[in-house]
Amino acid sequence: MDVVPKWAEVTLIPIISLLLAAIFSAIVIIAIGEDPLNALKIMVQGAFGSTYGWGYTLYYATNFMFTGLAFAVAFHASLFNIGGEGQALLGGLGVALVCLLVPWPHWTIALLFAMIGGAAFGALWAAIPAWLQAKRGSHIVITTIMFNFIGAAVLNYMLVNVLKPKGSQDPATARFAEAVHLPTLHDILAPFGIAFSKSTPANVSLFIALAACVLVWLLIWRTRLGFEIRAFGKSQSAARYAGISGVRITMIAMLISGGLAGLMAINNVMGEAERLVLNPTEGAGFLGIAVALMGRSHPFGVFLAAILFGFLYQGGAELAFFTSIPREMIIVIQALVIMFTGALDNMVRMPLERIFLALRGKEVR
Amino acid sequence: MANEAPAIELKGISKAFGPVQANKDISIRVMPGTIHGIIGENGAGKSTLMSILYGFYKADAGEIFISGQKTTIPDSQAAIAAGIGMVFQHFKLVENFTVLENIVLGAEDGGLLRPSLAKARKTLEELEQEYDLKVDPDAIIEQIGVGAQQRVEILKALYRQANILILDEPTGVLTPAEADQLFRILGRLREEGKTIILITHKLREIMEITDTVSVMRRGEMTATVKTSETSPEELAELMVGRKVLLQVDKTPAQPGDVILDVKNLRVVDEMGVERLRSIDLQVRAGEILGIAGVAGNGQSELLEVLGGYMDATGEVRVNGTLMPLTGAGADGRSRRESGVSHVPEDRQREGLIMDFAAWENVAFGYHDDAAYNRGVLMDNSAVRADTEAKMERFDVRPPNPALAAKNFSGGNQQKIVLAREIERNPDLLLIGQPTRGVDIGAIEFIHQQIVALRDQGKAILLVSVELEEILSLSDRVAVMFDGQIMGERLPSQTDEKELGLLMAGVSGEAA
Amino acid sequence: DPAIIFDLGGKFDKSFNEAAFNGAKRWADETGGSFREIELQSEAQREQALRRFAEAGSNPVITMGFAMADPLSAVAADYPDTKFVAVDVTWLDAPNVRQIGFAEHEGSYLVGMLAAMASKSGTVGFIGGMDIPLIRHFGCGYAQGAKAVNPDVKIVANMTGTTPAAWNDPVKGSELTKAQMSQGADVVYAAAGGTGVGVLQTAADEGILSIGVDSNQNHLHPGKVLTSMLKRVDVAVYDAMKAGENVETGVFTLGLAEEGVGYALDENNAELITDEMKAAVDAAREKIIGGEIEVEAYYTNDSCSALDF
Amino acid sequence: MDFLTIIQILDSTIRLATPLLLACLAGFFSERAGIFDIGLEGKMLIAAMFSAAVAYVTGSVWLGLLAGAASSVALAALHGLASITFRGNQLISGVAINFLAAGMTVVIAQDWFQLGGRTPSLFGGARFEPIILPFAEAVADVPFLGPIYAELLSGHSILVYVTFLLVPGTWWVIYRTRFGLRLRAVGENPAAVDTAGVSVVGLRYAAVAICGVLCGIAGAYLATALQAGFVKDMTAGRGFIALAALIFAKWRPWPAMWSCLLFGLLQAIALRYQNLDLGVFTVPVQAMDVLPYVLTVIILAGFVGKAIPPRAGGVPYVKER
Ligand SMILES: Nc1ncnc2c1ncn2[C@@H]1O[C@H](COP(=O)(O)OP(=O)(O)OP(=O)(O)O)[C@@H](O)[C@H]1O
Ligand SMILES: Nc1ncnc2c1ncn2[C@@H]1O[C@H](COP(=O)(O)OP(=O)(O)OP(=O)(O)O)[C@@H](O)[C@H]1O
Ligand SMILES: [Mg+2]
Ligand SMILES: [Mg+2]
Repeated sequence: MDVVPKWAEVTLIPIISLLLAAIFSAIVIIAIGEDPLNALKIMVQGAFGSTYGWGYTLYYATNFMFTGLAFAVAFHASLFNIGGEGQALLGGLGVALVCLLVPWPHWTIALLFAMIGGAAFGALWAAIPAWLQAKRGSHIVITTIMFNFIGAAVLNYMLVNVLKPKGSQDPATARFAEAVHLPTLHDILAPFGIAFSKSTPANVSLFIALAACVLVWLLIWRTRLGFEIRAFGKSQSAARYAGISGVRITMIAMLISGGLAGLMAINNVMGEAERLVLNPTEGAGFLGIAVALMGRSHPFGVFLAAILFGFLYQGGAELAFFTSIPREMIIVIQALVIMFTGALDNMVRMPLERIFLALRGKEVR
Repeated sequence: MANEAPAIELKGISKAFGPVQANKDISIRVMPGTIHGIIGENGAGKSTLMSILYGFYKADAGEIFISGQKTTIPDSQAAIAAGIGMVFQHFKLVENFTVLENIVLGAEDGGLLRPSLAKARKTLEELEQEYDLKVDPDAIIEQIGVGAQQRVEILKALYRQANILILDEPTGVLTPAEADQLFRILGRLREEGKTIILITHKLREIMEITDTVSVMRRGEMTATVKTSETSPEELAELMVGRKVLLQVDKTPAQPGDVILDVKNLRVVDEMGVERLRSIDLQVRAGEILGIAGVAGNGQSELLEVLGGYMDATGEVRVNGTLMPLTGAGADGRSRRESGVSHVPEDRQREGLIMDFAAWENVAFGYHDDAAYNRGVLMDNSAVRADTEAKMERFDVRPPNPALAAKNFSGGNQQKIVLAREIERNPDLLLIGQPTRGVDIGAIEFIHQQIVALRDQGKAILLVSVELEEILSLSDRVAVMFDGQIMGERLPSQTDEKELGLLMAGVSGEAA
Repeated sequence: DPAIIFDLGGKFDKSFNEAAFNGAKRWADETGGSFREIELQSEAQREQALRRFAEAGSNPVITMGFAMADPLSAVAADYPDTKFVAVDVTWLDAPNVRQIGFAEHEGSYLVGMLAAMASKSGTVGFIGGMDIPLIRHFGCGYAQGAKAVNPDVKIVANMTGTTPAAWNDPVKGSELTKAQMSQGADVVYAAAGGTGVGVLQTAADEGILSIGVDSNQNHLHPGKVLTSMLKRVDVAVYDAMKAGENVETGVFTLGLAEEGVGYALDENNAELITDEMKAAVDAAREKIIGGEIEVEAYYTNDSCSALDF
Repeated sequence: MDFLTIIQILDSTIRLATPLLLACLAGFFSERAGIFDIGLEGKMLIAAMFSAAVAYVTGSVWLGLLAGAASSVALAALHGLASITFRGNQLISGVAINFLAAGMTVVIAQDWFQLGGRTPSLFGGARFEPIILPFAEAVADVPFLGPIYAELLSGHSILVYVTFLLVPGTWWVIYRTRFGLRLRAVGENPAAVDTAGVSVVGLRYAAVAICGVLCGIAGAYLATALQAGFVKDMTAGRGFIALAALIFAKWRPWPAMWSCLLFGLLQAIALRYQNLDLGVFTVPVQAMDVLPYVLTVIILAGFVGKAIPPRAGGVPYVKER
């Protein structure tokens, strides 16, 4: 039925869309008196030109994979979970508590329990809005927005009044013990003779994020539960007919979603900062919405979109090192990328459809 | 009369939806003051052609003449201005608006609503009088029956002073009484000199009311004939391209044990209204119990309760086992495990997930089945293979398991649901409106399948608003009215008239 | 060349990053030298920026804000030949880091005194940004100063919020100001970044006095800003840049004695500060420097005896 | 809590509720026409920047208001282009617009004023001044009603009065005019509007434009009436709260006003009673800070049933593919 062949759908359209975003970004950069080509060079070089760049790109991408997957899972059940930010914050609290309260002998065990802690706290923060939605019909968009605010306050309270080491001026927990420090890509790749930059935060969480992509893909497209989640998301009336419980699906989908968002904390809290600071998520929860929507809620799409945003973050940081383009310019570029690839994609698709139709001729039904 | 210009003349209309050529070089002439029928298989392009005439779609090529004048119809506004009104197959009403608001929408006088509504109310009264089209102007659309909704659509067209009225499958959702009333109205409109185009799958209606009839097949106009010079058999053959049995061919039933036993079943909805009042019925193995009735008299609730997803009180036994009617175990899945299959009345809302591929829809509801699973994962290739087999047995077209349900025509969608439910080899099959909106070729096939299932010794509960269907398929007929069973008849000992009276709530003794 | 890393608020935060930027610019203007700079956007960039500049040969590398302490502790040892200057950090054990802390509580003490003396109602206000220890530290010194002048003074203290949005919500700043006014406050001290813009504006509109923070904000509403609590980050940065690669390392706390903190007196507020007020504050200043008055720091016990948070 | 405190809290409520209400009504028009808009925040923000910038440069707050509204309408048009013309994902478009505004406001303001993305402070005619209602001073001393009139009702900027008049205005337009009927219809079933001979695209663009204008006023109110200039990110999440209020109000104008007032009230109370001392223990500041959000969740769970959005909301109107 589709006019545009699949290969064009997944390559041509995104590429043209990105090109358009780049052109408009260039216009803005020219308008503030800078050189867009140079900027692009710096960004690509900075993000992909060295293992150092890759390290940062992949670090950010890891965050976005978790939050993107989190949003995508709930979205398949047609639940609009805007609460990824708050769930990831709480996940950070969970991970920090696990890392601080127990003297772990080795990072592997610590990571396992940190994952459980982060996911559990994230899931908990999703559970209340989920329950309210399932049982009381309270709109999940509002409740999750509210829970983002509440989560930030909880974290603030915990850091300022409970977890901050006495006398420290920094509203952050103490540094985690050496034993729970996660191996970085440098550590992991060195045995294979691959020299990866030592000073980047990309760490073993990347592989957990990739595994999460595969697992979510399996869950959504290959398991009965995923089938039910999608069925419920596409048609609640049909789900009722088939005996798929809406309460159950709503709860499960949101718990998985919150759990994934909470899992992000192993990357930023345990892997990078190695302590819990205020606002550790820095909007990754919100960006996860864009990542998931751009990735069409498919784990592979989420993966690609996460890499793209990782590139924008790291490339943008490089831009800040080497040019005097204001840092808000990066936000503008992100906005344009989201706009063109996510919302204005039909602007590219429609003319392409016409071209492909003309190329193909008509078949009669 | 003879050299009068046709009310409508279409010349060489073509229309493609992407790769699908829905209409191909179609020409047609309709004389004023006549009723012109259009028949054709599901997906033949009937609705598309009419939507072009109404300016809803734009044709790729072709010309339109209205009363001899070449007219371009870029949008519905232009169609309305040219005196065309259309009642779509799927009504285009705003569900939570009142009847009056729906009627004035787009035809208001002036910027303020009140004067428009007041004027419309008056005009509406006159129209109601004139054409006997009764509707409460202040009723909310979603709270009135489909029959009334259709009257609203007709009133909408008449309010816009349409001279040409297009009706796309208007009787698909109507009871015989409602259909008769519709035809009386259409007859009156014809007398007034209005031109009517009627799309339908029911040859009886074509024969009954049209003056001329066109047949469409796969986007082309294959024939246009005078109704008086043709026969249902000929039309059916023109349409499907082969001979079609218009009568259901079945042997007498051989009822066995009681499979479904319902006692004192009651349903009260959230508003406190009693939807089912003390229903008692039994269905035996190897028989078809037909439930006739005007839509909205409790049939849907009955199916939902038996299907497991509406709370009720009373007793329901399947194969002697008591079924829970509320709480745990009262859901579709448990019911299926007890040997009950259910073809729901509304295939698009309940029976199918329109965005799912055909193969996913075949698994839908049975996705727990061991045959569809391998360990924790679903065995998609097994489902696909099964779907291919089912599609072939049920002649689903196109036989492509990867196609989304929404891309199949109504008849083929229905076949997918039937294939899924029948092939489960259930003890009891609940089946609602099996042939709504389905073309005759498909109806023939579906009916054969239902009878074959009965002959295998299954119990079948059939709910339909098509009396003809009920009478030809059922071994016993029960009539529902206002949540109660008004009476039971044997098809051989009753007729449409008697059943019609029961459906109207006139009790058995009086009838 | 030196390099400077601005904290997440950005170099134009109207607060201490901006002060740092001004110091750096002054150095550049005076010496014709140039410096590299970056405004952080995310936590992960802290370490990145440090390494980036260190590897590029920048020396010294100046960082802003307490949050740089942690990454510095990890990075500084890797670049023993690079000097780092950490503003608002005083607790690291790193030989190549110049750590500069400010005795904000001492400066706040002085403006607290001025507030209490200028207040006719006997009630003064404090509006903080995000609720973090640093801001409580400001508030604590302020309360002590006010109480030193008038033991019965009522201090109304509010925080704008618990998320980073608290630094950029002038509307909430305005409402808090009005709320404090209704509780009697006629002088408010804003330590709230962009939110303070709203505080100063509303105080000016409503005819009460306000106190600015970090840099001299007296000029924003001449005659209506009582004073500003100065935190001479600009001087610290200027000095560090001037010293260049030879900047002295170690821990330096800049208090009243070092003129690292203070209160602003200029033509914009000359009429608001009477001679008696000035005399009293200057006397207190001497006593603090002399150790006769000890201003309690919030950090000592994570609590403040003069003010509840 | 004495009477005067109550008056003051209510006064604060009105000021805090006004931008919420404007944004909420903006969302109302858009969503009632079937276009979901999570970009209210971004539109407010850009309007705040342009209104302050232009007001500063021209010295006229009215020109500022105009510029703010125009910039907001421009973003609304972009949203319309994405979601109406190109049938894109309305949520993504909204997210993008929020990002775009957050970035562009600072980039432009920095380019123009070099104040780090702030605009210079406004004064005099570049700001909306409070309006003192007639006799406010004279009746101020009348017990009870005096303060209500003089303190609570009088002394707001003209935009506040306009905003509250917009509520009955919106109600009237939506329920009493042809435009309103069509607007509601297009949000419920665009096909019905289309087949009735009315342009779906035209109606939706009109709705989105109205949304832009109202967000523009909201932004201008923040920057030129409540404040005297633009500070980056100064909307501080108000667009999202407005959205919550809209859902809370179930997409109806009067309840929208009440829910915005409720949010305003909760904020006003939380601002005034930080560190609530209950004798036994002191409620921490964080708890008071989130009070409005917690209460929202409780109210939502306890008292408001299921909110049914406009049925065609969020779905692009496609009649053929
Ligand atoms: N909006 C649409 N977009 C794309 N394709 C369409 C659309 N509507 C119809 N089609 C295609 O055009 C063909 C003709 O459809 P049409 O609705 O005219 O058939 P029909 O004769 O009315 O069928 P039915 O009897 O089921 O009502 C279909 O097979 C379908 O594939
Ligand atoms: N938007 C669409 N895109 C693709 N195909 C469509 C679309 N709308 C309709 N069709 C196809 O057009 C054909 C006819 O559809 P139509 O809307 O007339 O109803 P139908 O499927 O026949 O339903 P009913 O059971 O009510 O008769 C079907 O093949 C349907 O799948
Ligand atoms: Mg049709
Ligand atoms: Mg059909």
